[in-house]
Amino acid sequence: MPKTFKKPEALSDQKTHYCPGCTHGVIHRLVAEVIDELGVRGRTVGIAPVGCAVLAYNYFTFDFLEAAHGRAPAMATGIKRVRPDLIVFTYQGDGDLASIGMGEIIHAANRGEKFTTIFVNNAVYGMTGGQMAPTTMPHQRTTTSPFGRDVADVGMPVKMAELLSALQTPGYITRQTVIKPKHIVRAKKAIKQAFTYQLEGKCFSLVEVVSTCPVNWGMTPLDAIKWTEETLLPYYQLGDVKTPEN
Amino acid sequence: MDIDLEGIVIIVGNYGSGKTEVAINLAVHQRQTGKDVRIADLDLVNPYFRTREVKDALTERGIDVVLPPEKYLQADLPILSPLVSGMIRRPSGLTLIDAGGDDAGATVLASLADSFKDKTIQMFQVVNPFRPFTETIEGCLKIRDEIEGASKLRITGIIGNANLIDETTAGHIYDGYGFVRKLSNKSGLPLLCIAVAVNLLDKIDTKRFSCPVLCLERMLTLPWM
Amino acid sequence: MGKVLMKGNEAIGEAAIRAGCLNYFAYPITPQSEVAEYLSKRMKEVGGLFLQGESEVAVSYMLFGAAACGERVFTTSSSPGISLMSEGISYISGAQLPVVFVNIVRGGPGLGGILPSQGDYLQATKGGGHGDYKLLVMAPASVQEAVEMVMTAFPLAEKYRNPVMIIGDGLIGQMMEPVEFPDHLKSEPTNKDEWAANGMDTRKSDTPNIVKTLHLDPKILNELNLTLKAKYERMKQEEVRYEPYNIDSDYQVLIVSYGTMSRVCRTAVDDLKESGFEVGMIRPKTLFPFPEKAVREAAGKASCKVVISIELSMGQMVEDVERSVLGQRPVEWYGMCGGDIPTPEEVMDAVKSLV
Amino acid sequence: MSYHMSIDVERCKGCGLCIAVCPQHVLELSEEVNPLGYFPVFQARPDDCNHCALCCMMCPDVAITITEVVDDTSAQA
Repeated sequence: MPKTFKKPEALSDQKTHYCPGCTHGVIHRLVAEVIDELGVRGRTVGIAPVGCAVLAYNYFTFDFLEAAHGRAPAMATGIKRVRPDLIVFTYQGDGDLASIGMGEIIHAANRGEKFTTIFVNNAVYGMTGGQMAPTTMPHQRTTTSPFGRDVADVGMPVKMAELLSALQTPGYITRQTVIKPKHIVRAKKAIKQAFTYQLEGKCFSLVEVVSTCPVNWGMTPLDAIKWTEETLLPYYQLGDVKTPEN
Repeated sequence: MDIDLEGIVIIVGNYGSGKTEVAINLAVHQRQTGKDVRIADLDLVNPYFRTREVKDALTERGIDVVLPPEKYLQADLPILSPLVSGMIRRPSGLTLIDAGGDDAGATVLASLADSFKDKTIQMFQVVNPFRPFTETIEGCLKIRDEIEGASKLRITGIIGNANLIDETTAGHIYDGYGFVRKLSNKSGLPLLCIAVAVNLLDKIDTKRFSCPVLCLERMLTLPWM
Repeated sequence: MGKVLMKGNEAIGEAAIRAGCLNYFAYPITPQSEVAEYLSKRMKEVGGLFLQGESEVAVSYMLFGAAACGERVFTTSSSPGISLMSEGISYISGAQLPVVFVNIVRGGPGLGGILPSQGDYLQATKGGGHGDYKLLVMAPASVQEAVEMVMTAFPLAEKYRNPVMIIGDGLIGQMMEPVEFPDHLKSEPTNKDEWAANGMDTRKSDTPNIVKTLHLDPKILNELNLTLKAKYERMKQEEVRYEPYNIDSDYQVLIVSYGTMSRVCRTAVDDLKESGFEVGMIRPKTLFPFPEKAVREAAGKASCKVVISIELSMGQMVEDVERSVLGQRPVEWYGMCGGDIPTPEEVMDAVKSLV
Repeated sequence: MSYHMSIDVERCKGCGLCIAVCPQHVLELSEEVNPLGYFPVFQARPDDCNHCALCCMMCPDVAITITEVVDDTSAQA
């Protein structure tokens, strides 16, 4: 069925600084589409992380904060507690959320803060030059694991969605990806669900999006998608890990 | 009309009601009547202005002071001296226990329940109506409930301690007396005494009170005094 | 409302409420936990917010978030906690957010001890976190003054869009004094709609507000730092506060001392005066901006032979005193910082030994 | 009613993700460099496009849009 397609209003005209084939752009667009569809642009506050998305505030057309490394969930807590009427989301990468900001995200989720986290997991530190992340796969080479991740030395990659789901506080935790159109459709549905839970004041919500980093992985954009499918997705399985109902 | 205490006497109250100052002065007063007096510092929640700071002054007056071991005296740790349960199990003369403030400070008393078993215990709530949360009768009764809940013991009497420290006037003492009288009527708890700072005594007509007056000498002083 | 008897820590909490700040994020640490304990009850009564964060680091960013959307917010902590918050304080300063911090200082370095200290003077006045920033720092010497400073801190933080820190040593937090809460300390409306990320609908605008500290263009970052510098210079012009004591006498020694220590010094000055020995004192109420001119002029008095900085630290304030005295007189130091406070007699001996 | 697909040559980074998802094999990379220095994608076989919008959905740079064109013929139909 033919349809129209245009840039959502919540997305700005600015060209992004992301590398060719990096899926940050897709995820940005999905967030913007959801905000448009929910009609909440005028009361949304986004929080940019330290990481490749540090400049995210340039790419949206609503209020933004830029956080220190890993602290976005604490900032979101601060806003949401004093202005529960605002729609607040953090946009964080794997180094930011799963390493330096592990404490902040766990406690925010455990308190059941009513904001939404978009967690972009591409198994590597993108911004600082391709170093090992907590989510780097076993044997995956990075600039600080030149011989491949040695799990005997640094442990296994962290499955954040499952880890957060172990908390007893109700929440919506889901893992998605955006490597193919069918995934993009599901990811958008999940993001919309997450924001809807927030709008209803229901629970904390987190959408982990398994993403690509062609440049730091040393692959073409298409090879990166293939590698995601073959290597990341069997370990980082897609789907809802926790819903507030169970 | 005088204060006569014996057995186990616990002093409780909200933060800053003046429990410690009252407990110390009660110890001194009762010692002066010739009794054997022991006082235990059970304030595990507040690290400043505790009985331990006047240990020497009390020891000189022949009062036995039970404190955590010397090396932990300034520690930010909830250390309960094992001597406390011993002194409760074998009371002689007057055994005074200075608990910490609020229900939080009184909680430690519940842990001593085994020692308190089968003992007659008097527990007094110190009230200063010029402190937040005890400005109203309802506030005082709420704190009484909270302390009783936390300590698993019943409060048996009230000690009035109306003061604004150096700025206390005779008017404050009279107002404070009226307040604790009302509290006593409302709660059904007897009024043991009211405390009056020594320098105010000659400005006060003690005949206006139908309870004893505890003359309070400030012992927990500030470094510039 | 008449006077009430309050602990410094409680009075600080109450003062914030009276100043219209109904948002408080904190993490417990001795000797200031009573603020959190007090406010955990009081905020319920007044419909305000108290949230105990998971760490001081997190608390500092909760403050950032709340302040960034234009709400009044404050925290209290003690030395090791302030060290942890220093990361956030740098970001809050860089983002030019009005946040009030209270540091009930304890002994250090490291865990130190829980007794009074003034060992965080340099941390508060010269930085602590990274980058070129300054806090407006006030130091009360009584519970009443702590109340007034807290109530003044919010409008000041908003006037400058800069964090304000109140430094009280452990004794100020723990001691009880009668206080009353002035109601004249009302603040003016702020221009927060110009900068706060409070939601575009809130301010009926279609231009997003972005609160950030990242400025990759060196010219823009330099400009920001020049703006901050101009702000600090303006504080030096407009916000210096101090109290002179016995300054009309022909004093031979000038004491510079603040907070709890200054109260002991005051007793020493009185006692020395009785024995015919005149000593003057300048008590800084703002540590940044430091009362440079007042100290310089007092040191320059013909009768004055020597200036002494008396502190509960190993001479952290001395360099500010020296900078103010400009070499007119020798500058000495006396103090201790283990938790004990010098007695008036010890201060008298220290002062007398100078001449 | 008809639809018009347009590619913003200046936004395109030439990553080729759209080429891979197009079921009609409409798209190819251009030989000409755009102002960003990339070789942008173009519609090599525009007549084959059925406006399914999968390319738009896949594009990380919102470089592809499809708009509705109201023309007389569709109005008559």
